[in-house]
Amino acid sequence: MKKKLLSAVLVLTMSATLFAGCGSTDTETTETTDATETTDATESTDGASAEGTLKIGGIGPTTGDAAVYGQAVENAAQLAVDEINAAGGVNGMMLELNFQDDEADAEKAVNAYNTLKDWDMQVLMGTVTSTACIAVAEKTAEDNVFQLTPSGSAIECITHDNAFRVCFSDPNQGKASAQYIGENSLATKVAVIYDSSSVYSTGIYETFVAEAANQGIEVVAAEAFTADSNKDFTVQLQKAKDSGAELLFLPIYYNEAALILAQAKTISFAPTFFGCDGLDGILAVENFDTSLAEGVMLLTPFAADAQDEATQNFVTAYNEKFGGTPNQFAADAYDAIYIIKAAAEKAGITADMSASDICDALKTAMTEITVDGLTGSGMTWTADGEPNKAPKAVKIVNGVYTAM
Amino acid sequence: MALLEVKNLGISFGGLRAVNNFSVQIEKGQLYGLIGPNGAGKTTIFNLLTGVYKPDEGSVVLDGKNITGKSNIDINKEGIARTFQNIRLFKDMSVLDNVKAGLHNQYHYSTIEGILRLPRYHKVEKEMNEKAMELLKVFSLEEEANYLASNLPYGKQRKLEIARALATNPKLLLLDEPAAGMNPNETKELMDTISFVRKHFDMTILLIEHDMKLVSGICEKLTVLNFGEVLAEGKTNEVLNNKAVITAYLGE
Amino acid sequence: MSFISYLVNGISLGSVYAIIALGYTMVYGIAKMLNFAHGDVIMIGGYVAFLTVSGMGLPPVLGVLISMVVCTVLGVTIEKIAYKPLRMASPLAVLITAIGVSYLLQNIALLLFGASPKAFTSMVSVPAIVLADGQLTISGETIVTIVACIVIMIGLNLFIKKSKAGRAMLAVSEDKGAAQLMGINVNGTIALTFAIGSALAAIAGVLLCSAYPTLTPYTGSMPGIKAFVAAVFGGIGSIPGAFLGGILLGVIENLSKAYISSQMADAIVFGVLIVVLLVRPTGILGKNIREKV
Amino acid sequence: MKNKFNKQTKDNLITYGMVIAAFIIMQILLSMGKVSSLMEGLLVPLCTYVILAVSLNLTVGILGELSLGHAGFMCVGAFSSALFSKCTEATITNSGIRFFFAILVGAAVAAVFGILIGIPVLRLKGDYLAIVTLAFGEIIKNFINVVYLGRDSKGFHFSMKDTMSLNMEADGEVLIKGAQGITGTPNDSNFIVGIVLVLVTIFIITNLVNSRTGRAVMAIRDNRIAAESLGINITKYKLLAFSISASLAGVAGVLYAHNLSTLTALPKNFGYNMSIMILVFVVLGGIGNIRGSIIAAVILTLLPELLRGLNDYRMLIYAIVLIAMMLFNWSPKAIEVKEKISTKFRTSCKGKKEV
Repeated sequence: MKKKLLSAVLVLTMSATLFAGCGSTDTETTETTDATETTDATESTDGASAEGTLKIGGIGPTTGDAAVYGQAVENAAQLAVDEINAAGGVNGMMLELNFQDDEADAEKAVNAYNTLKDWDMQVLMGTVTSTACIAVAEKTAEDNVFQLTPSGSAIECITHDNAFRVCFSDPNQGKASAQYIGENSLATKVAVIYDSSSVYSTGIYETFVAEAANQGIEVVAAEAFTADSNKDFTVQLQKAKDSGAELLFLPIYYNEAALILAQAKTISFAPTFFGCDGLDGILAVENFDTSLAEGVMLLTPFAADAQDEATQNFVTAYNEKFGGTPNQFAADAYDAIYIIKAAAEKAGITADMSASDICDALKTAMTEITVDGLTGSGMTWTADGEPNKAPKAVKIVNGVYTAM
Repeated sequence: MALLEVKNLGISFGGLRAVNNFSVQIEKGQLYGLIGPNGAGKTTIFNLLTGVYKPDEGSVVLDGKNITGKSNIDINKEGIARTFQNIRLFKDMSVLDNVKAGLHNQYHYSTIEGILRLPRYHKVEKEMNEKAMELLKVFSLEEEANYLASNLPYGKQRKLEIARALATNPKLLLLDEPAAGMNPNETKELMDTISFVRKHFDMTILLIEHDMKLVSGICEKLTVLNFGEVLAEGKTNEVLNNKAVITAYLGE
Repeated sequence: MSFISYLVNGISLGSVYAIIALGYTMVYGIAKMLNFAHGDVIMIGGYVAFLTVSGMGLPPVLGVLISMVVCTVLGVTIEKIAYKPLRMASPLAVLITAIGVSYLLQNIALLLFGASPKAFTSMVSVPAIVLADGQLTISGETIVTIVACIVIMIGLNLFIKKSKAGRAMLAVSEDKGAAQLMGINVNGTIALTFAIGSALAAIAGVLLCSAYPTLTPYTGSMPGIKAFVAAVFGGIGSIPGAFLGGILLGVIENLSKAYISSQMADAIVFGVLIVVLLVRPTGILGKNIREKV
Repeated sequence: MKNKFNKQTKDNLITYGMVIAAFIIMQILLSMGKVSSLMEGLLVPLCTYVILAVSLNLTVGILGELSLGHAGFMCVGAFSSALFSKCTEATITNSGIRFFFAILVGAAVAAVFGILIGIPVLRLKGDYLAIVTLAFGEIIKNFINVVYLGRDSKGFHFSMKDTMSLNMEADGEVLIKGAQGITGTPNDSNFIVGIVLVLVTIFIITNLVNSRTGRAVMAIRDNRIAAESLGINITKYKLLAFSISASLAGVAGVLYAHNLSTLTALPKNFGYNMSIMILVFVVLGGIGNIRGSIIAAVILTLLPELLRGLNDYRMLIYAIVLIAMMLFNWSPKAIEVKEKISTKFRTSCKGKKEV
């Protein structure tokens, strides 16, 4: 025992000295990060003009079980940055993106934010998930750094005036869904299956139920699952079926929704399925049997097979560069970069401005711009940070989205 | 009145009668031997006396107090301490701390006093150290006080176990094969130590032993056990010459 | 009627836990270590089957076989590199290393296969049984999983009791040192245990993904933990215990979702586990070993 | 005897010295502005993880029981203290005093949970005990995810369903919002408080170990039956050690909760993953070795951050480094090699093996 302890201490002290070295020369570590990131972006900075570069930081989960969202955001944002740089940049400035992993965890997100600060980030595009976003929003407000989250949908993500978002807020989606169902008389008896361990899902669920009452919709079953048991939904489906629901509302991500659709088929439960933006991407799941999703309706600002040119170009470019079809997170991130571009042009940002000055300028510019993006045309923002755009309701017919 | 009075003790393990109708009387200050072939139930009797097992029937009275069926923790508090056949030291603790663990119920201060290092902690710890060293000296272990218990040679581990048992300030000390695995020299030394302990602490001792030499050398009275039952009992030399005993040990 | 349907669904969920738990309990029983990476070997098994069948268009049986071979090689390699050097160290050290291996496999899969979920095409071609006018459906996957569980259980039991290698495993599980003295190749036996355990993981992976057809680098981790719970529930080290534990866990999970609260199902499952362990401290079918004094 | 006393004291002094030295160096660097934002942001989390590792070492190293539910106690401490701070934010305006009480609340609530959970759990042994602690940790996490608590002019409202069923007045404020947890906890944690709490934790645990209570606990760990035969009350001391460990984990939770503006009970931060992570610190640092736990916690918390330059390969390298460190630290062969090297270095030192 003693020997073990001794050697353990020995080794650890050795490595500790190693780390003490790193700790005291922290600039060194940031430099390495810096270097690798710049190589990443060499392509884009080659043609850097005298106006310099605008450093955009990105945060999202690129590892862990939310990695699919973070990676989509990272890829799409990089795509947008490269496009903008190739087209001459923003006010002549080149853009540079440094994307940091947060594992969808609040604490790691703050670490990622601090890493970006050390890199002298001027604008933040992130974070991808709500919990992490709330934690980071507190820090950006403290430091007065402009923050635009592509997909942080909880209300608290943008409580401070320096934060804006691209996506709809959770309550907004819940309310819009209930209104849509009510106004189009899709059903009077509705069942909900939601993820009670997810901020996103519970957020939508709550406002949906509240608004449903106003719309004369009866919520006949509200069944939950958690991240720890998200494989078997037969019980929830059976209860929804037994309750006589005509419509099943799924404020969840497509990963679980794919399973729910498959299991609903096994128990021959065929209501109208209705989802939110989290459901988008279901058709792009590799090898997915799209017939399962036939007739599914969802409120989403983005549809990968929309026929407009912008979407088509984006989808092709994304597929060429990273493989696969981009989901709504990717679209939000792509838009986010263009929104930053629009606001920066409006505010006349220059690369030598400090993050805080940029923030003040962008805050005002955000309320003055109108952006046509993939996730909405004519998007505008109010000072509270919420986007003003119309949700599109789509229905899956023959394996493709069709506008309703 | 005898210090220990055991009457008709018995226990079964799932149909197997391990100990049957076992009685013994041990006077204060006596050195009493419990012998018998392997599997005769000697250690089971120790376990019954110390509360590791609860007897199915019979009674154990220590110093006039009925302690039958009490837990081993309480029985120790009543005054029976023991050693184990397969040594059970606190291996990752120092020799000194092993003895101090034995002193646990003799010296008191609260956990809070210990954490905050209040004056009473220092005072009591000092007393404990002195007492523990005194015990270690009896067994010539004072040099090794700071060794890890597991680093002691075998013979010394046996001694430490006795020292630790004595630290609980018992009325009766049970030694389970104290000479097991020792060479003749070590056994001789151990015999001397046991005699010394008995005199020095005025201790009553019950010991299980295989080594006839040790038994005949120091025990005054013996009980011979075979198949869980008493085969013979009485003065040491009488019992050892008993024909039934010789048969049981040597076979016919 | 709905009760029976909940029950049946619970059994099908439980059968998936059971088949994972079998691998867990076997490795635990013989190597005396909690192989936390087992769930991730399952995930790798799923990906291999996915790539060979959906990607390369091979017949499912061949895909499963390839997956078993890959997992076996993987399991033995992990054992050799990460666990064997720690054979004599504290069991806790091995546990932590297994966790390291689990992270490693997840991140390798993340890099190789990406984070996007893959829809797994069921490799089971057995039709579902429909009873009571469609009120009750027992899916083909469930039938195959349960049959596979029982076959594996009987097979393992026979193998351990009848074959020489199996008896060597038993000896190693009782006492490594003594087994070594008896001329048993301890390292070889443990490697064989891992080989079998990993091959089982491949089958479990295919069945897990067939029953719940999405595949991500993290697919294996939660079912892995649940299966571990199931194995403990039934008495870890006991092969029938793993089966029983798995089925019970699935049934309890689904019934509590159905009748108590779908939000609190996890808590209820774990609560039942605690109660069972307090009543039977070594699980339902675990041996209760009395410490000799 | 004297020698021993000195050695223990010396050992503890090295540990304290190490922590204080790290603190002073950091403070100097901070005042010179030489510390990166990343490092500055990591200071409080580092203290949190050090406290967690040291406190778990009490259960695993000193008491000798494998607990996989340590994050559960952290979770309880975090939520109870965050709730306290949110409720009293208006009444206790001095953040220092409020945080002091928050720490007490977190520690006390976690200790109560430690006792409640310890009573059934400590009857079990080995892997079964481990799985039951894991189960309790998961139950706590699951439970907190469904708790809704609100406050309005009429007092507190509680629900396990959703916000609507709280039936609150219009002026009501939702304090705990199910999976969305608690947002807007005052940011009261700072490095100085963190270091003080680390020192207090080390103080409590090292002093406990070298006391009558600590000896009883270690005696139980080394040999339960022998400890019983010495009249040591097994249940009492097991429970005592377990609840102190839980309570200190609660303190770490307080620090965690007041460092971030959002507190949610996700698998990532309060699930078994976190419990296992803390266990990794303890095992890597050496079971029962307080200083080792501290160093391991610091290294393993910094490692993924320092590897950020590797982008996608970050967690992969992290996993490999973890396995390599385990093999290097624990495999008998590696230990032999290290032993040889270390004896070469210390031939002049006394050869006696001491505790």
